[in-house]
Amino acid sequence: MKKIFLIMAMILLSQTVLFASSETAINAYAIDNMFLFLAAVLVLFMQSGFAMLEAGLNRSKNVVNILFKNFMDMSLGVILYYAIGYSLMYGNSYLGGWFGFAGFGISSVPPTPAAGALNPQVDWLFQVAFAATAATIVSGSVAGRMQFKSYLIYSIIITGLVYPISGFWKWGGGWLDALGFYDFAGSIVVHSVGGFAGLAGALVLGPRIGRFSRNGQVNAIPGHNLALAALGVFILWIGWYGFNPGSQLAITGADNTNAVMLIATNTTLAAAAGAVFSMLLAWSLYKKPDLTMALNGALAGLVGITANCDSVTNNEAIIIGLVAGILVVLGIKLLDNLKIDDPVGAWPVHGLCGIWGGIATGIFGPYSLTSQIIGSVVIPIWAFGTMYALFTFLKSLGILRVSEEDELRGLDISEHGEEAYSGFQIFTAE
Amino acid sequence: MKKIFLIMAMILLSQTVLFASSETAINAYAIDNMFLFLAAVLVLFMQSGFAMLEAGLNRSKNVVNILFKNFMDMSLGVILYYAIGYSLMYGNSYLGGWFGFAGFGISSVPPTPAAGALNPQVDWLFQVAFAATAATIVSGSVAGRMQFKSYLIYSIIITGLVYPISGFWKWGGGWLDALGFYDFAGSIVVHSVGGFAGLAGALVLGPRIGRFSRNGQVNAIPGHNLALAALGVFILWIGWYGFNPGSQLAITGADNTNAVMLIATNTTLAAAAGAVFSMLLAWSLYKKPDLTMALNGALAGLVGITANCDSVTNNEAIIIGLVAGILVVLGIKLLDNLKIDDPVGAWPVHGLCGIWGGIATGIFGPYSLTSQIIGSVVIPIWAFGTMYALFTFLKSLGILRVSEEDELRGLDISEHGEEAYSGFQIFTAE
Amino acid sequence: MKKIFLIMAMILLSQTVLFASSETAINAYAIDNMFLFLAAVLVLFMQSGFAMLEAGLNRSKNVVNILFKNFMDMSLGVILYYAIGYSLMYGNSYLGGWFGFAGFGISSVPPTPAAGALNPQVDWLFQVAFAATAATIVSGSVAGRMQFKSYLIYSIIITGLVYPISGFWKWGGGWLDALGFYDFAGSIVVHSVGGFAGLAGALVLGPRIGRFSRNGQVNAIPGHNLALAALGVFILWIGWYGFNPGSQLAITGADNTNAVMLIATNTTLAAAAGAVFSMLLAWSLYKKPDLTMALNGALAGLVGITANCDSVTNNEAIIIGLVAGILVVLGIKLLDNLKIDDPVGAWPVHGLCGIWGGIATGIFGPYSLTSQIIGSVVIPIWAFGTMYALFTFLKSLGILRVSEEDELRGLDISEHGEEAYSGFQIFTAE
Amino acid sequence: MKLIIAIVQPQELPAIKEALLRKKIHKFTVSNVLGRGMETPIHEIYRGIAHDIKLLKKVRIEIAVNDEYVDAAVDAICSVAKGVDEEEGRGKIFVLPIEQCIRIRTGETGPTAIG
Amino acid sequence: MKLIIAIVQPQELPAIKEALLRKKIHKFTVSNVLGRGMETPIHEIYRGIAHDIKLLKKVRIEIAVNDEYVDAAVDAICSVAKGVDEEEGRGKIFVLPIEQCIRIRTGETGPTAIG
Amino acid sequence: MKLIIAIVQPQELPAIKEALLRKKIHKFTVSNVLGRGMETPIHEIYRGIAHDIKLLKKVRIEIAVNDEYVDAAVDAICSVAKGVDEEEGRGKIFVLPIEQCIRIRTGETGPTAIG
Ligand SMILES: Nc1ncnc2c1ncn2[C@@H]1O[C@H](COP(=O)(O)OP(=O)(O)O)[C@@H](O)[C@H]1O
Ligand SMILES: Nc1ncnc2c1ncn2[C@@H]1O[C@H](COP(=O)(O)OP(=O)(O)O)[C@@H](O)[C@H]1O
Ligand SMILES: Nc1ncnc2c1ncn2[C@@H]1O[C@H](COP(=O)(O)OP(=O)(O)O)[C@@H](O)[C@H]1O
Repeated sequence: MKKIFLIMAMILLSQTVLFASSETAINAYAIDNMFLFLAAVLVLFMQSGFAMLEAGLNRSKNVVNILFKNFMDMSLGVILYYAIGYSLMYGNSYLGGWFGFAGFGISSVPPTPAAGALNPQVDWLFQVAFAATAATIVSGSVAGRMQFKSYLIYSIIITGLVYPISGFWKWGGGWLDALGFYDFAGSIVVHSVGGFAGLAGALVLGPRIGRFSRNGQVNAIPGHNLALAALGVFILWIGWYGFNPGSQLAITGADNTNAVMLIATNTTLAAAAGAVFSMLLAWSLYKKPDLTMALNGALAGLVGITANCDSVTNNEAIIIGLVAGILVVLGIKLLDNLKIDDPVGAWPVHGLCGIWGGIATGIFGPYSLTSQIIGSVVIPIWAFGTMYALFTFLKSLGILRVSEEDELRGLDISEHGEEAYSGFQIFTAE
Repeated sequence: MKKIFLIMAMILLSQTVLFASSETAINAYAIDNMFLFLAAVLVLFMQSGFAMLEAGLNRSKNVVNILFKNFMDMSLGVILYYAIGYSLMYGNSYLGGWFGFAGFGISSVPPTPAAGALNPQVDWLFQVAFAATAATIVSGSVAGRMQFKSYLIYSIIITGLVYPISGFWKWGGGWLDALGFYDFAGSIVVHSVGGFAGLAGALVLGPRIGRFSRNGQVNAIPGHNLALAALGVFILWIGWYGFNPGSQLAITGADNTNAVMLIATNTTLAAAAGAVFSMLLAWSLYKKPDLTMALNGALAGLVGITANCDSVTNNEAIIIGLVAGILVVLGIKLLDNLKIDDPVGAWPVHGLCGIWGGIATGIFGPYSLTSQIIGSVVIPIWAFGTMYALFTFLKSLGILRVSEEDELRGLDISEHGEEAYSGFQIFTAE
Repeated sequence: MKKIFLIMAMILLSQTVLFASSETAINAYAIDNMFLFLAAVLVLFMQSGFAMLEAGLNRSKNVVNILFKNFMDMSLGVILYYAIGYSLMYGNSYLGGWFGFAGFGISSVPPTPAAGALNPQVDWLFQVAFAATAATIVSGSVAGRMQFKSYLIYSIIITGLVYPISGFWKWGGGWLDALGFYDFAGSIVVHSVGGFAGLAGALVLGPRIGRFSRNGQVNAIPGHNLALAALGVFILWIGWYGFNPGSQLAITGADNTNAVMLIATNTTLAAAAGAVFSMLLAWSLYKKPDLTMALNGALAGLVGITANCDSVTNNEAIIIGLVAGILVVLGIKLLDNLKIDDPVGAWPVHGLCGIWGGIATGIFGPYSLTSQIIGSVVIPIWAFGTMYALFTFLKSLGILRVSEEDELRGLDISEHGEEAYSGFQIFTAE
Repeated sequence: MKLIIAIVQPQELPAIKEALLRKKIHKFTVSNVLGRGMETPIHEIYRGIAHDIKLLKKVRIEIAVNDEYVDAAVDAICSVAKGVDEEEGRGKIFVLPIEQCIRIRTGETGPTAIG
Repeated sequence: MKLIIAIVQPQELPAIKEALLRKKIHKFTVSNVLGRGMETPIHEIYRGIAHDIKLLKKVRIEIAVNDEYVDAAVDAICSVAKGVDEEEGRGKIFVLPIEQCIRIRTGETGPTAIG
Repeated sequence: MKLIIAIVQPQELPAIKEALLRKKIHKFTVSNVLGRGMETPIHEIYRGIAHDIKLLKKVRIEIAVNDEYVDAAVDAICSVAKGVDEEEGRGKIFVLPIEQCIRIRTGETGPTAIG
């Protein structure tokens, strides 16, 4: 009797224990998925940051056009990445890790609840926010002169094909991953793709009218609203707390928790160092502290730390940000010297500092510098090459660039028949 | 001896187990309440989205007025919903489920900590954010011509009485709930209430001067700052990740976790589909891609998916968004044809697509189409009817609309003696 | 045999139990650190709120300058608070609790995972956001006339030295803490420090040209963009959900969960009451509802509730906000009467209502009124005194204020050679 | 040839444009100005400080016409811009002599270049 | 009747307004213009590119007066707008003949309509 | 002394400035105006409602010159502002007499004050 009682008690007890244990797993499942969900929301918020930054750094006559491009990068991006992109990026590996595929849409089968198990719905949400980021970086580089419909074609192709394919190479478990290349949150996989696609666009399109005089002089085309531009950078900085910490993909388990916190602080330190040192360099070069340089410097620091925020110390994060802040100032100068017109500095920020982030991972982190260099060269080449081809093709169709008259009048009127600041008196001449 | 030892050990052990189990419950309590708290913050953030959107879509001479109305919807809404609204909405049922009441203020007695148990303080916070949303939708419809003090009276009445009463019918467990009507996060309970209250306002007030010419011509009164308008929509989209996912009210437990993630993705897909398809329809109708239409399209998709985001598939979410995107373009046209002046399109977005959301829940979800139709008709009628009466009453007192001179000069100067853009040269004529 | 079996089973079982228990602790660790991380992100978001508010309330010719100052408060603040500030504020106590120190940088040693245990990385992140807040409050008070490089010196000193030292007195466990002074989230420790430092700046700098006529007349210098100003306040309100609830520093454990929810609701109620009652008072005094007063009123309510949001009831929160809303209107009047030019009202909002918050904690909360008064007097004196000395020193070096010509032309051109609204036609005269 | 400069209330511009068109005057140039005349100033309040805006928003219309059109133009403007009640601040019209007029596109000069 | 067009530095407008009022000249029209004269250009830098703003912000004041007021108006403007140091860019005054002046409100014409 | 008022297309301003400088005309004043002439209106759509913007953005250049410079100034403007194709909307130039000119800085008057 007593033994039976004891045994029954023990069975009951062990079930309670198991129950408690699985309840703990269920809690962990809730936490991790909530964490990724909130991170995705923060990354999606970056879209408004890009929109404000790029709008602010361009002329008022092109504001509707830029906002619209950003908005469509997000909207079309969602549709395309849902239909095909996600599957290409995280599908089964084919062709020796150069290509992935896993059907259309998103799985609706939730995993067994456990710490670190991610519901595919939220995983997609997080990933689509990254895809939209890569796409929208370009809108700044091609601002003020590209036809809207061509931009939509570009946007569809980058989120549906180009970004997912190179994304697969690393994050989908493709050949670059096998090679030991490391890119924690996407200095290379996301930012350099956007930055180099933008460079291709800027090159194929050519500069805006008046940006470079025939006599070789470089002219400024100042942004029309630096309050919006600053707001954009503040928002991007905030959104990066989803971008980098979220890329840990889980927060339960002490290692994950600690990693997320380190990542958040490293991200902050790199951004601040980028802002401060790009300000100082520009100040010493041009004798005045230039807000737009400091803003770009913060972004440069953020891009630089993205690949390695989980694998460097706080002091190294400051160094990485500092170098990025200097690189971005030099990169802007370089483009001017090469007579390439990148209105918002997308290449210096995302392209150049993206590569710096990839290589810094090899310098400061525990990763092979060789693999880092390979990845940091191959992916930019892929993005640049495919996009150069696409822009050239669109150009050959005659639908890439607007007419000179339309450009002078502004894309808002010529492409959309809608002005951003109706009623405001805006200098049409200077 | 040994048995006693064994039994004592087992008692100890079982207490540890219970302790572990209750610790798990305490964790779950923390998670769920934190989840709702963060969702409430996101929904409150929507207030700034509405403010920016509505300000941006109106003339610069009315910006202070609109911002002030939105700000007071939030501030007065908090006070009123605290004093009385919350109690009316979630009180004990009277009059056969047509009316609820539970005293004044918010309970400060926390529940027994457990998964899904909500502290009344955070429950109120989440709910008040919804009330403020319903209220602030109207400010766009009545923009540019309503007296500020009348608007405050309206705002007090909608958050203190009208919204809570119909809210009770469904979410407080009233008669519509008993009928089987389903509205997950408020396509009907929140958005259609705002949209139809706004329609009542637009009708009783009449159009702004110059909106419709005597010869029947429809004139555009373009928004003064589309950058702000776009920012507003980006923020609203982000805020919706509190609105819809938060309405699950809990995230622990695998079912809740999975539901939240599905909801977030469906919300995203519907918004994107709404944006893309309203752009395409407007493009084909008017030959130019119109940014404000695409922005409204995204909101339309968000409103449409609100009632059913937990009960449809990803593909259905896209369809719901797509239809909403088309409806909003047609709804704007319809109002123009009927010579109703709704400056920001609050009725097409929140009223019409709110109803679409309610009915789509019956079409795609597992809910009775009849109940859905009843609910989707009765609540809009309630909001429209009570508000039409209120606006008519205010009109009879002669305090509804500003004088013609004040309207031409702009409400900022006439009502507030304060201009939004001091120093900017603004075209006073076109 | 059986007994051995039983005992072994029990050992296994107990290990499972311990394991479950420690898994629960690990979950709690994840939750609490995630909570603080998200709170830190919300507080950092406040930086953009300050930037928009202060930019909006000043003339367009000083916008770049203000944005830049805010941006550097954040960037330099991060670097300085990393290098030295954090250690001064949360170090070991010296000199009888008047001074703390703990080396440079942040510890990278994570704690044993448990509920309430905080990773030092995230603790720093949360704290640095507060330091940047204190610093950036001042930028509004000194707007329109201070040299940029002097501002950077100020910014370095407040985040590196002044704020951490008085912060240590209370939050680092120094002498004010020992005295029983209570300041939950920083009405005194953060806001009054910023507000009184700003007052010192405004006094030493003197008013902007034209603010007070020689005949004693007070002139308005209206803000150039009230849409931005309103956006700023909306963002600040949202950010305060990190500031106050986050200061609980943990959310797991029913007491913490309940406290966070109460804090969030009290914060909301005080903000709303501040907005409504400052609007009403200004309306009755000046016959028109003034948006900027209502905006300041909400901030006043938020500042007032910051010290005591965890220790008062909902109704008391409304009273605290109401009083703050009245104080801010009177404080603005007072400064005008004293001919002190505080362009954004930083002292009435953060200084005066900060003190009100500190004292209200003694009136409504369970804390000694005497201790509250001591703390609420000593810390403002510290901030005012040190900063008055610093500004006077900078003045004696001749680098405090820009030349009259530069001020008239605007700091954007004279200090940065960059205009915020390139292309917009702005009235250079009125 | 005369240059007619009319300074009017902004809200009257649409009606004036129509009135001019009815008189077959199709070409003119408009700019935004601030005017100080007899009109009551706008009373504004910013953070508790009252201040009067005495330079009020006006619209300035420049119309170059041949001599025989002067009266028609002046009448057209006066008829609509004078308002119903005789409130102050309705504005002024100044007529200045033009010595020469050139159509940039063709180089045409004199009276035929004006329209 | 004469039309006085003065182009001055923006920051001097308040003083000029007062000086005019002291001379009993109460009515004028102001607009924002960009001027190019002898003044040193503003040197701006945007993202590392120096550019000079040579069209500087000025204010244009139009005052229609009867002949006997011309000197008073010109003196009033010159007295305050000339600045202390003889810096360049203080501006110009042009006096043009007006042939006719009409007060829109009343239809009044000629010298009595101007004030 | 003459006052040359030229109303031109905004995008031509840089070229006009250069052309004037080449003719040694260094001083002028520029403002933004809206013009209605023969040019095709801009067609805009806002939320499904088509509306034509008929008042198009133009730039107004005022140049006060001594009589012997009038032709040079007019030629300079015409040469660049007339555009390649003879499209409508290229603008007009009006020449008005100036009776007096004063340099505010020095009080100098007459022809020498103008430049
Ligand atoms: N003598 C003047 N010189 C220049 N502008 C004038 C003059 N008189 C009137 N104005 C312009 O006309 C506007 C209206 O003039 P006002 O005298 O108020 O009208 P009214 O004659 O109807 O009272 C003024 O705001 C100003 O811009
Ligand atoms: N001949 C002119 N025609 C038109 N505007 C002129 C002329 N001369 C001067 N101005 C205007 O006056 C402003 C100041 O002229 P400037 O010659 O620099 O002054 P100063 O004579 O004191 O050196 C110029 O920016 C321009 O707007
Ligand atoms: N008679 C006029 N009076 C005032 N402004 C005129 C006149 N004629 C032309 N303009 C200005 O010149 C601009 C161009 O004139 P338009 O007649 O279209 O040029 P074009 O002669 O080349 O066809 C107009 O938009 C208007 O601003």
